[in-house]
Amino acid sequence: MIIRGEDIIIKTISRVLVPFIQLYALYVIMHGHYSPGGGFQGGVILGASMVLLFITHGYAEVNRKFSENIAVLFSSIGVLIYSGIGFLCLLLLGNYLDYSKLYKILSVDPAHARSLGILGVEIGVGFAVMAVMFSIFFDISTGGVSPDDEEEAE
Amino acid sequence: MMSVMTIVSVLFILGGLFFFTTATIGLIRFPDFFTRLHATGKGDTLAVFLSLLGLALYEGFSLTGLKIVIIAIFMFIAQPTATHAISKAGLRFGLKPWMREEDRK
Amino acid sequence: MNNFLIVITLALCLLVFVVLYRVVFGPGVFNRIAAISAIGTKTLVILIIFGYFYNRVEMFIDISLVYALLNFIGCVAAAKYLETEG
Amino acid sequence: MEVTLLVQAADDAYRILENARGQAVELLNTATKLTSDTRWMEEKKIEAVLMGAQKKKSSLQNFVVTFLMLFAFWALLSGKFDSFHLSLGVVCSFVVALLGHDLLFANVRVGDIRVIVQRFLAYLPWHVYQIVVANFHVAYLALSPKMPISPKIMRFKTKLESDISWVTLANSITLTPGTITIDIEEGEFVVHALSEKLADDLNTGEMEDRIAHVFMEADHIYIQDVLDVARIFAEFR
Repeated sequence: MIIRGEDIIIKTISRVLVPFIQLYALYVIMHGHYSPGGGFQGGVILGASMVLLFITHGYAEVNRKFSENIAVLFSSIGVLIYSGIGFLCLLLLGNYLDYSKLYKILSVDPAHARSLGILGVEIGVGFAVMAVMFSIFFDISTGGVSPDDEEEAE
Repeated sequence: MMSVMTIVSVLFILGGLFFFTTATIGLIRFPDFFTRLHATGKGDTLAVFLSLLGLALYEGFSLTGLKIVIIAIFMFIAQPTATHAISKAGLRFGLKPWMREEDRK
Repeated sequence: MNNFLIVITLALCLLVFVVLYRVVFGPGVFNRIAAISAIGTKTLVILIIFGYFYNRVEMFIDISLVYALLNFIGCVAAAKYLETEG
Repeated sequence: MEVTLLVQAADDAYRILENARGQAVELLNTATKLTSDTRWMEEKKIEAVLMGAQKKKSSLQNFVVTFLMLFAFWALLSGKFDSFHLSLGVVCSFVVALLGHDLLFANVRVGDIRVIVQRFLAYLPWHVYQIVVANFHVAYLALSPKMPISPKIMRFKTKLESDISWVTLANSITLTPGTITIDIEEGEFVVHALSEKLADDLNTGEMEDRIAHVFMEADHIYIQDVLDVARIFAEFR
């Protein structure tokens, strides 16, 4: 039902737009090797969609979907994917992030392996950027103390 | 030799440029914040819509043209909402709307 | 057609400079936000026209859509911030 | 003697009539109260039934519909229809739908979605016409040297019910000549109009009626309107 007196217009519009923005961000990440963009830009858009959800629906709604702990976890996972692919290339007797060496374990030709490696790195970068951007916004807007902690302290 | 489609798209883009110009003049000339929002909120919406539609027609009926139409629809939804958001913040902030002298009494 | 698009781009750039007057001298922060939002809408049209110059329209459309998204989100975020602070 | 009897009889008759009228009024009052009570209860019951039904099927259905819409959007964006990119699209739409299936369809109203889409498409031409008129109006005001405006702020209550129709109304007001929606305070639209005449145009409620028609909100028939009790009371008094 309509809650009278709340800013219902911005809320409804952002509610409808956020899933499409998130899908667009994933599109930018996944097609990074054909079109402009890539991990960083897509991560920024994904983070921006989360920020939009935060400023329109408030802390509780976002915390239910994507809490700060998960954001920290995601930023670590993103860096792990990136550096993991890099070290995998080192183990396969190439340089750091020398994707074409990945063909030895992927059973495809080197050019295709390079494309897949770039895709993996971009997914990692996207996750890391999104999570870090979101947690920076989180910290700024809540003053570094999440409302849950305050409730527990009381 | 220009095709009919090109001429139509040129007309659309010129229309978009005209409304961009009037919106800009309105933004400069109008007396206060709320009246300026009238100019940007309405003018820019139709101007962007017309110019993007013209560019999409010039591109032809392909996936790229459809993507341009998606941007146009997005602007169509987002621009009034952004206008509403700023004007609401201005009103809550305490900006007083400009009135004519005779209306103030 | 290319010459026509160049003329349109130049005209839009001129309009951006005119709007820049509001950004620099506009009394109060709200006028500035409204003017910046207006600049964003003009920029996204200019970006797509650039795509025709470089024959890479589909690439510039992606950039332009991102520009539109961030323009909208930035506008709403600034409005919300000023609403709570004021 | 006879006169007093007559007067007494008239008095009695009057008292009896008065009594009867009092009783009748009381009866009718109870009747109206009952009708309003039953109406309230019926509404509650229908609402509960609808809520229950919605909760049961909504979660999965919303998820599926969101997923399909997002996947169509992905196909439009991507433009590459080989199996690798399509499977990427399936994974991405699945993740986004999982996160946001309660966002897209948060407050669904009951109504035939096909009819709503049809009526919305029929509403668009009028709206586009209004937008064009609005833009020429702004162009005229911006270019005219004297700038004939006398802005005022007006408030009005709306009869619309669902939030999507409120949003449509607010955005339509912003795009039509000379008016922008500034705020919604306690169910009241606060509208900034450029002149008195434009505000009056809005007050006629034509746009509201059209939007109510689009979102099927004009189709309600309340019991109160059919059973017009007030007129019967007026007859009695």
